[in-house]
Amino acid sequence: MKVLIVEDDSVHRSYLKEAIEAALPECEMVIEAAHGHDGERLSREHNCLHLVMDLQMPRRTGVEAARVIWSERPETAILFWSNYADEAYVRGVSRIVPEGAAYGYILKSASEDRLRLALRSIFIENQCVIDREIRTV
Amino acid sequence: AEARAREEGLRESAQKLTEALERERQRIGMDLHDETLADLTRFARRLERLGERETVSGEAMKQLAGDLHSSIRGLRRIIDDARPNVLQLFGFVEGIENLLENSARDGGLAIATRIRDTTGGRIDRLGEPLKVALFRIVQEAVNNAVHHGRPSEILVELSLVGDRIRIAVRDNGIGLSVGVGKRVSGINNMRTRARLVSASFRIEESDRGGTTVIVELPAGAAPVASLSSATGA
Amino acid sequence: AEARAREEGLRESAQKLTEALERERQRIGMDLHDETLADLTRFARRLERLGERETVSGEAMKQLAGDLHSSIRGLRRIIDDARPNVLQLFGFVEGIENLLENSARDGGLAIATRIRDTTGGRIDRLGEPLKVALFRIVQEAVNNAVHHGRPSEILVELSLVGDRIRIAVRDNGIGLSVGVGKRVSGINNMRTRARLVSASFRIEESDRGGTTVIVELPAGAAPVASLSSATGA
Ligand SMILES: Nc1ncnc2c1ncn2[C@@H]1O[C@H](COP(=O)(O)OP(=O)(O)OP(=O)(O)O)[C@@H](O)[C@H]1O
Ligand SMILES: Nc1ncnc2c1ncn2[C@@H]1O[C@H](COP(=O)(O)OP(=O)(O)OP(=O)(O)O)[C@@H](O)[C@H]1O
Ligand SMILES: [K+]
Ligand SMILES: [Mg+2]
Ligand SMILES: [Mg+2]
Ligand SMILES: [Mg+2]
Repeated sequence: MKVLIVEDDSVHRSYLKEAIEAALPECEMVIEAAHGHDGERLSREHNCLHLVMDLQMPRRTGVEAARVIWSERPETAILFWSNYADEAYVRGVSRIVPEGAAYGYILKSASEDRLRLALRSIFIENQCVIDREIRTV
Repeated sequence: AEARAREEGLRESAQKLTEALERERQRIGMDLHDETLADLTRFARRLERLGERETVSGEAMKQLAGDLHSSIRGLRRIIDDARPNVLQLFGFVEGIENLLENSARDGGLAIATRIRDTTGGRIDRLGEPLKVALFRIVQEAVNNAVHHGRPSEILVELSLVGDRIRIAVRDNGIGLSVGVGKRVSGINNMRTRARLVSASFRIEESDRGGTTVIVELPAGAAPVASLSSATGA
Repeated sequence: AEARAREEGLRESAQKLTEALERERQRIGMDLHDETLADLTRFARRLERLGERETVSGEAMKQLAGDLHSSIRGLRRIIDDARPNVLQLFGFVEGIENLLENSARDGGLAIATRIRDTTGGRIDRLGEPLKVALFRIVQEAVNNAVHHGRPSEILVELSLVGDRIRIAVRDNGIGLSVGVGKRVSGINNMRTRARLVSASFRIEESDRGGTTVIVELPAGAAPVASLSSATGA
């Protein structure tokens, strides 16, 4: 398995990399991109079907990048990793998910345990996961 | 002479609007100061005090992390307020939905909210500054409905009427007649915002009761150029 | 027809100004998101990691407190930017002094700054919104001097000329002629702000080199009513 991290903050990137290596021993390769454009390109080049995607990034947002990636490879599983806790973000994301694709939404403030659990659920069990801290109406 | 009066009217109302925008910006500063900064300084003081001990228990650290998370939630709310982020990430309808949920929730009462879009996403093809201006108008209309109207329902309708986009915010509350006249700055600012983007603006009591705000503009409205790409004098 | 054109010009420039204000507000949201919120989430994570240990040393706590202080400093800067706090607490001259210190420091270069007030504090007797509008104009003029002028000195002069207050921001830098024409949004927005409060605005290259911005308004200018006390329709 290959996992692609798309996140502009390098501290967050290295934290994610560690978490992925710890949670997913079946992962042979972690690829990193610092913005949406590189994310699109690298997912294409590596034919990578497992992504962790930041929402807010300069140049190209995670939403724009996800739209493109899903239009090219609808089977891609994407775990959104975000600072925004409103339900509206999850709903916005759920509207661009192609039929059958696994997606998840987890807050950057989630504990390591929850992050690892989310990574396994979406990438190994192919299940959608939503952070329980998300504000619902 | 009439044209002069119109120009003077525009000058005054634009000035009022910029004052209101200035005040909103300052309110963000105030919230940050009174909430986030106050939280963080207290927090730093606690850390310093703990730093005087030889050792601190892991339990105490967990407690600290928990408290910090609640400041983080407060800060998120302030950030959401400063920028219409859902609008920008996902689109106009999503932004309005989010606004409706947040306002209805803050109002405390049970208000059903709905949005109906029959424009085929036309508004998302307008320029960003124009979209934001329209969003701010809807925001004030919804706030007014929640704060003054006591409605059981708020409906936002986006539709095409001929070659124009119509945005209507309808509530089924007590209607305008009761209170209007004392304060009108919110209404005046909606009207000014509309005028500045060359849209029409109307607020009226509907015949079945309740209040309706209607904004209309050409569906093909040229995207308002953003300043950062403005050129020439 | 001429009056119509003037009205249209005013509409357009007021729209540009509100766009710029909207963008400033959003920039605050962005800074908070990218700096403060990012800092705090990282910080919370460190606390959680430490929470997994039995005990943590007091030294580590001191380190944490130190790091938090640097986020707090960043947040203070964002807050200061959102509200001209010194202006409101102490007065116009103090607000400008503070602005000059901060901008000259941010510019990195050694720029001497001075303010000279021969109005006897007249500006502090103007209404708050008018004072803030004048402050924002000076702020942009000073920022331009620092960013574009490469001056060794910036001087802000507040004086009375007949029955008018004159505010002049002078730098002894490279002068306007070199760069102006490509981007002018900052200058246009200063001009619009002045127009909205019925002040005159001029920007010129001085004969001894450098750039001068001059704003004039009646010394007895009625305090611009604040919206919160506006009455009637
Ligand atoms: N949807 C509504 N239902 C009932 N009354 C309304 C509604 N919208 C406006 N009003 C009345 O019109 C008045 C003026 O509204 P406006 O938005 O101008 O001022 P405000 O909301 O009172 O204050 P602010 O300046 O904070 O907006 C309100 O005080 C209220 O009495
Ligand atoms: N004090 C000054 N000294 C030298 N050049 C100046 C000065 N003020 C303005 N300029 C020139 O005029 C141009 C326009 O200024 P203006 O404030 O409108 O735009 P800006 O500062 O480049 O961008 P912004 O929109 O961020 O303000 C500047 O780019 C610069 O070339
Ligand atoms: K984010
Ligand atoms: Mg980011
Ligand atoms: Mg109102
Ligand atoms: Mg400038």
